[in-house]
Amino acid sequence: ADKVRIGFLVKQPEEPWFQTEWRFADKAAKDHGFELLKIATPDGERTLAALDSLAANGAQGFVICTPDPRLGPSIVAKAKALNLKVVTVDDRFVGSDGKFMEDVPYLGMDAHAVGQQQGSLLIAEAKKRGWNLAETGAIVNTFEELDTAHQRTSGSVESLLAAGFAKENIFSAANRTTDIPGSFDASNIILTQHPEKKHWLVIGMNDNAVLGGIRATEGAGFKAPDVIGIGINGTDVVAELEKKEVTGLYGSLLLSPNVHGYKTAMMVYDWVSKGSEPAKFTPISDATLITRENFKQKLTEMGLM
Amino acid sequence: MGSSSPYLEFVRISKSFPGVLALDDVSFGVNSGSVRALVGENGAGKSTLLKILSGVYRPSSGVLRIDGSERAFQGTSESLAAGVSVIYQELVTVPKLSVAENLFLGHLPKKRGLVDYPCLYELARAALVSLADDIDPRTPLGLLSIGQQQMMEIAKALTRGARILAFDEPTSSLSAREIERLFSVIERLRSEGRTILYVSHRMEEIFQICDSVTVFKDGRHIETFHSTKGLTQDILINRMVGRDIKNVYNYSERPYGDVSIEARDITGPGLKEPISIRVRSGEILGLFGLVGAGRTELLKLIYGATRRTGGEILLKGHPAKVETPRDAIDQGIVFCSENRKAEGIIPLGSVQENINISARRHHGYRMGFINETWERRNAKEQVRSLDVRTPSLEQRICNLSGGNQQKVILARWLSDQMSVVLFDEPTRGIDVGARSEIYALIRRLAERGVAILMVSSDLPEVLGVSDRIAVMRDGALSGIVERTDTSEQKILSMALPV
Amino acid sequence: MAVGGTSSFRKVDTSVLLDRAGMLLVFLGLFVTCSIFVDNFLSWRNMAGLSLAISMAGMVSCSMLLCIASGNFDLSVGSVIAASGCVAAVVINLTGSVVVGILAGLGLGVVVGLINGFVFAKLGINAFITTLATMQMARGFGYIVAGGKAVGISNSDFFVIGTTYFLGLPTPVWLTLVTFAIFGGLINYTEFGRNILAIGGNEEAARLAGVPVVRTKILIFVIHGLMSAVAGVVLASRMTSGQPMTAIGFEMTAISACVLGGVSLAGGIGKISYVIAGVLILGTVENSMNLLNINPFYQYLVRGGILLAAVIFDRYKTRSIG
Amino acid sequence: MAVGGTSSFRKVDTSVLLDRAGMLLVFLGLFVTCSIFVDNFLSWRNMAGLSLAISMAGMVSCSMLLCIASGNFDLSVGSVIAASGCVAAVVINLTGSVVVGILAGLGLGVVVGLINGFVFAKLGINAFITTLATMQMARGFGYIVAGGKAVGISNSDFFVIGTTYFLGLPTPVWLTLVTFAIFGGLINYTEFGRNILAIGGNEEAARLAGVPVVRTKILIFVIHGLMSAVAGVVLASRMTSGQPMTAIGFEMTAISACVLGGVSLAGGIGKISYVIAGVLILGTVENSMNLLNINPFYQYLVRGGILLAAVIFDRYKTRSIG
Ligand SMILES: Nc1ncnc2c1ncn2[C@@H]1O[C@H](COP(=O)(O)OP(=O)(O)OP(=O)(O)O)[C@@H](O)[C@H]1O
Ligand SMILES: Nc1ncnc2c1ncn2[C@@H]1O[C@H](COP(=O)(O)OP(=O)(O)OP(=O)(O)O)[C@@H](O)[C@H]1O
Ligand SMILES: O[C@@H]1[C@@H](O)[C@@H](O)CO[C@H]1O
Ligand SMILES: [Mg+2]
Ligand SMILES: [Mg+2]
Repeated sequence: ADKVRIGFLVKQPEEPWFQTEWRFADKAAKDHGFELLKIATPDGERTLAALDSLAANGAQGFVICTPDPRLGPSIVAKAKALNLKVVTVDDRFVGSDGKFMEDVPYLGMDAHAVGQQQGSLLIAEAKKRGWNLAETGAIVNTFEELDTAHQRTSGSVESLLAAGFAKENIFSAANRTTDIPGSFDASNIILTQHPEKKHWLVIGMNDNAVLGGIRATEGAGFKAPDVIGIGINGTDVVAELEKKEVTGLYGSLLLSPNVHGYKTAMMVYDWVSKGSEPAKFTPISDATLITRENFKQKLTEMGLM
Repeated sequence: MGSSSPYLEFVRISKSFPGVLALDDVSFGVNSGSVRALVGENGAGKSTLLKILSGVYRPSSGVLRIDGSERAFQGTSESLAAGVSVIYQELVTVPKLSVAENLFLGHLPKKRGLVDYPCLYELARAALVSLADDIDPRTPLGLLSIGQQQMMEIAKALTRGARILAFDEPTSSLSAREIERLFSVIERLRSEGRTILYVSHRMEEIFQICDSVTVFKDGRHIETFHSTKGLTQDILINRMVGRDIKNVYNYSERPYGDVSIEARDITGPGLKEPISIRVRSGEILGLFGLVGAGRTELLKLIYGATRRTGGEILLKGHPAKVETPRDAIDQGIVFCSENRKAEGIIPLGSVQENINISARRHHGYRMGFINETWERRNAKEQVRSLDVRTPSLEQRICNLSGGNQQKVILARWLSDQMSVVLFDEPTRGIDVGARSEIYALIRRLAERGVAILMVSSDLPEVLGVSDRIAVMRDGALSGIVERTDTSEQKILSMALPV
Repeated sequence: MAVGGTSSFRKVDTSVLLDRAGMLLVFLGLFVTCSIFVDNFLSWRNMAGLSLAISMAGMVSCSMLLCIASGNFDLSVGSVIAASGCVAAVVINLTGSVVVGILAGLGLGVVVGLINGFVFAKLGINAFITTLATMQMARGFGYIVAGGKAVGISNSDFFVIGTTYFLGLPTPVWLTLVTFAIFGGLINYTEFGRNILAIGGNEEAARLAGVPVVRTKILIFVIHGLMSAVAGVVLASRMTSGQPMTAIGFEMTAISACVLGGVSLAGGIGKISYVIAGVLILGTVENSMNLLNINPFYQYLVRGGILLAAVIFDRYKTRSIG
Repeated sequence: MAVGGTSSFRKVDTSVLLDRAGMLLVFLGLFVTCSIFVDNFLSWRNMAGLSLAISMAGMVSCSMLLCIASGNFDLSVGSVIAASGCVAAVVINLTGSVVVGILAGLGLGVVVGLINGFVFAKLGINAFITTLATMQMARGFGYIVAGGKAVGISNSDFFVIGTTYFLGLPTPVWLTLVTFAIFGGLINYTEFGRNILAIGGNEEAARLAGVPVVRTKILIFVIHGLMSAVAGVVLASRMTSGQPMTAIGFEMTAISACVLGGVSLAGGIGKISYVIAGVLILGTVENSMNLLNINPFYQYLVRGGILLAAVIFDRYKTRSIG
């Protein structure tokens, strides 16, 4: 029980993203000889409960990807009461004034910026293929219930508009669920409404949201050359990119959950063991695009395959 | 088959439930081609014995022998397959399925693996022909009146072609004509050499169709009379109850007051024409009719349990708002249903709860809180005065015997102060001893000025208790007669279809 | 129970007819309204899309009907859909054989159904807790088998089930139509079906009449497990991968479809037409809301409102018209 | 007066006692096991944490018990929790008054409860569909009020409810204990409580016995709406914000707690001790799995397994011991 214990709380352990974060945080723990307690905290209630059990278990600090940024103040207050150090990952805390809580150490990327990158890569690829943009539609798979999702998709749409893509060719499809069937059904309707379009761009908050859209275009008879989809995460498209036939999924923005997981775990560990306070903000550089050509190499490089 | 080896034999059967020894070392046998009556007070163990026969319960000890070989049924499907059919005391039907499907439930006729509906309806019609030819096999069973459902249950048991048939109070909601039809069927079954057990609280029936009688008391076999020769109702009752009961009805003249309740031109489902009826305070008005005549519906319409499509209710000459049962109760009208299983008991509730549920509002509680002291006292008093056999006031009512459940429901309505009582077959399932107590109770209510409207299918009961008798036929009132100038024949002729 | 007045025979007749048609009539109204007011609604493409969107709910609701008609329900369906898809995917990748993969997926469904049926019918544990437990377990099993993420399927022969068309309609839609037919027949024309209704209507009566209650109940859950697995395999084929995260909360969709159509949760009622109506109404509402591009937050309001309106209308149509 | 069995008096007594204790006994076993095998489980800190973790489920399950005891259930609770928290947050921010905010939040709960009660009891629409509809509508309303994302609360006076301690225990835990006491009393000592059980046991008999069925049912749903709103307001205070996405699926937690504890979905049974046992078991399982640092995928398996084990044990303990 002399070992340092720290927690790693994630909002949705079912997502491969968080599994990877955990995996690499575990690696950090092994490398440096501390103990990692992993807890799923899908909502605010369970987040606060998890803090109690962390404290009960003798942890001294934790990393968290909060189910909701607005939980920030209560998480910070509770952590203070329980004498736990906090580092946030992926989603930054927001205070009651609506501003980021900048004094809580944060590591992550900017959701809006990732979205913008998705949009500009899509438009670049479309131009490369020489599509007539007037005959091109963009399906935006939205899930407005989730703020991060909203930021990504709206970033993406912004890029399209900035690149001169016409507003009336952008169609948002409200996903009912965050799995592939959810984006499939919603995308299908856009395709039905706009049979006149010859080409399609598929936008979504993550790989699954884009994959459902790709499946829908296939169902509607579009061939791969007429569809461009770029996912976000990278980890969920491996099987798709391995398919023998080329599909509408052009690629995905590979983020670096490995880095997120390892680094944040180390930040907390160093903080509690050596007293070295981490930086308030550790930005993670832009995502890299993986495609059929380079995905194996990139993923292996990052230790994700 | 020699008379030395009975076709059906119970050997040292015992059965205990938590806190209750329902059967205690019971042994007797019944020959084929005969009808054996089982009699005893409420809670004596008759139904339990039949349920052991059909495999619903397993005996705690003892065995069952059929045709010389020991049988231990693990469930009703086994007993049915072995040729045992039981008509249970409480209706067990599937209201949403058709009459035909209910009749052949568990053995529907099939053709190439699929249900053969034309054949099913044909068979159903044939099964009903001798008992209730007025029932259309295609109607959903839930639309039938209780009596009709009872006839359907009897027909259902016959479809199995069983060697052993047991009837648990089949006539408790049947009227004279239906009983006659049932008896001729039983007669036929006997002559075909089947073995029949017959449970009833109506003594006259026993002498009419049974060859021999077995008497139970407190779960024990008291005595078997192998022939009804020389046996009288008085002897039998004495063996059952342990004392003599004279003058079951004990009718005496009473003075009436003014009209207490008047139903004027009532119309509604189940009635073919508007009905008007008045009961004076202190008067007992009997309501007779054949099964399905609409008596239950009339009572429910008066009580506000069924929405009236026309007519009005007057209390002491003034129009009264009786739209719901709660309205009725608040104005001193209570209604005791004939269908205790579906409309009477709260099955998981205790005896005490079932007694107090209605009356507590007028006695028991303060500011919404239950007055436990009053509730216990009232329950105790009622249980004592009606002689309810229960191990405790906390016992769930569904664990009581049928007759004892009926007493609890009666107790519920006797707990409150009322000016009008609507009784639908109040003595259904109640033993002879207790019945005379209940008649006395009804009499006392009348003496206190309560107006009583009592439906009964038991003609002697109607004649024995009522001051006047109303007769219904096919959804209409066919007449009201004074007690003094009528007879069984006259009433029956008013009830029979014209 | 209908309270039949006798004075007005014709009236009664109409209302009985209306009552029989039940929610199908409501669906018809909804359909006509949408055809008029929603652009593209009636297009062939949208009809094909709509039918594909409801195909899974259609399949699973049929067997859910059996559960509900017997007076119970099964919460494990969503998890079984996901887990069977994952199992099929993993096994196809391992063995290279589509057939073996499909059988493995269906096998999982049957096993979960057997567990549900056994624990519920034989051990007498209530169906809610039993299937809540297997719902958790099947979900966990799916994640574990899939290693936590979607399992892409290497053998594209498998995609025939989900992505091909036949006579202009997607294959899954045909499968759903066949399911409707089979279950319609099952309930109305087999003893098994009638026994289910008897058990739901009055279990005690069924038992006393010698209906094999335990066996029937186990069979119900096995069939339901199997159908959920069929749906899961078809879904995996449509999505070209096994997804451990999919179909969360799908039990509610299936139960809602049945109940909305008019199947009583108390048991004893089992009309396939009810289920069809329920599935169609739910699907049409979702489809039209998206066609109309309604703001997702307001979609919640509309969805709830239409649900209520439909049942209230159904409840009162006989009164106002008849 | 009794037809007393005498042969096996003692035996019967033990099993009756075991039967009464029901799931509380199972909880006790679980608790002892966890105390022995799970590090830190028994620490004061963990106990306080555990009790806080189950406080919301505890509150809402009490009123859910009323619904279930009357033979129904309410699916809208999760949405009402979320929406009432959002409403309270928005109103506090608008008016600056904590009291007005709280009243507004509770008001929302009462309104949803009234709608549920009215549609269900008065219009006769089944409770499943009714509350499924209001579940959607309340969720949508929450999103709309909150503008799609969590609403931070500016007035920190509000946080007193959720974040303070009293005699070493968090205030929400005290509120939950009070709720248990009140509902225990309500069911056992008031006419209203008895009427609920009567309706659940046999509605027709209750109606004929003069129980005001419609009024009682409406009241049940109003109380349940109110309690859900109380839980929502307390949660918002604990979270220092109103969260429109929170408590999705919470209806299942509340229903499971009741059913696991031994409340029959068929109605007619309502013991507060059952609910307490159910809530405690669910909470303890979650807590211990976290303390043991179990992989979340295996958590699904464990959760399902323990659920099953608990009910099966409960079912058979009387047989094997008594
Ligand atoms: N399931 C049960 N649980 C507990 N006690 C029971 C149960 N069934 C019957 N008993 C008890 O067993 C005894 C015998 O009941 P039974 O129903 O056999 O009486 P009965 O002779 O048929 O009476 P009745 O004439 O009233 O129908 C009664 O005391 C009854 O309370
Ligand atoms: N709600 C209803 N809808 C249609 N028919 C009904 C309804 N209620 C009763 N009936 C019919 O009305 C007739 C009268 O039934 P009721 O129960 O009043 O008869 P009863 O004289 O009390 O006879 P029983 O002794 O059989 O109970 C029955 O044939 C029954 O089928
Ligand atoms: O839900 C997303 C997840 O898919 C990953 O992209 C990381 O950020 C989270 O917010
Ligand atoms: Mg009996
Ligand atoms: Mg009657």
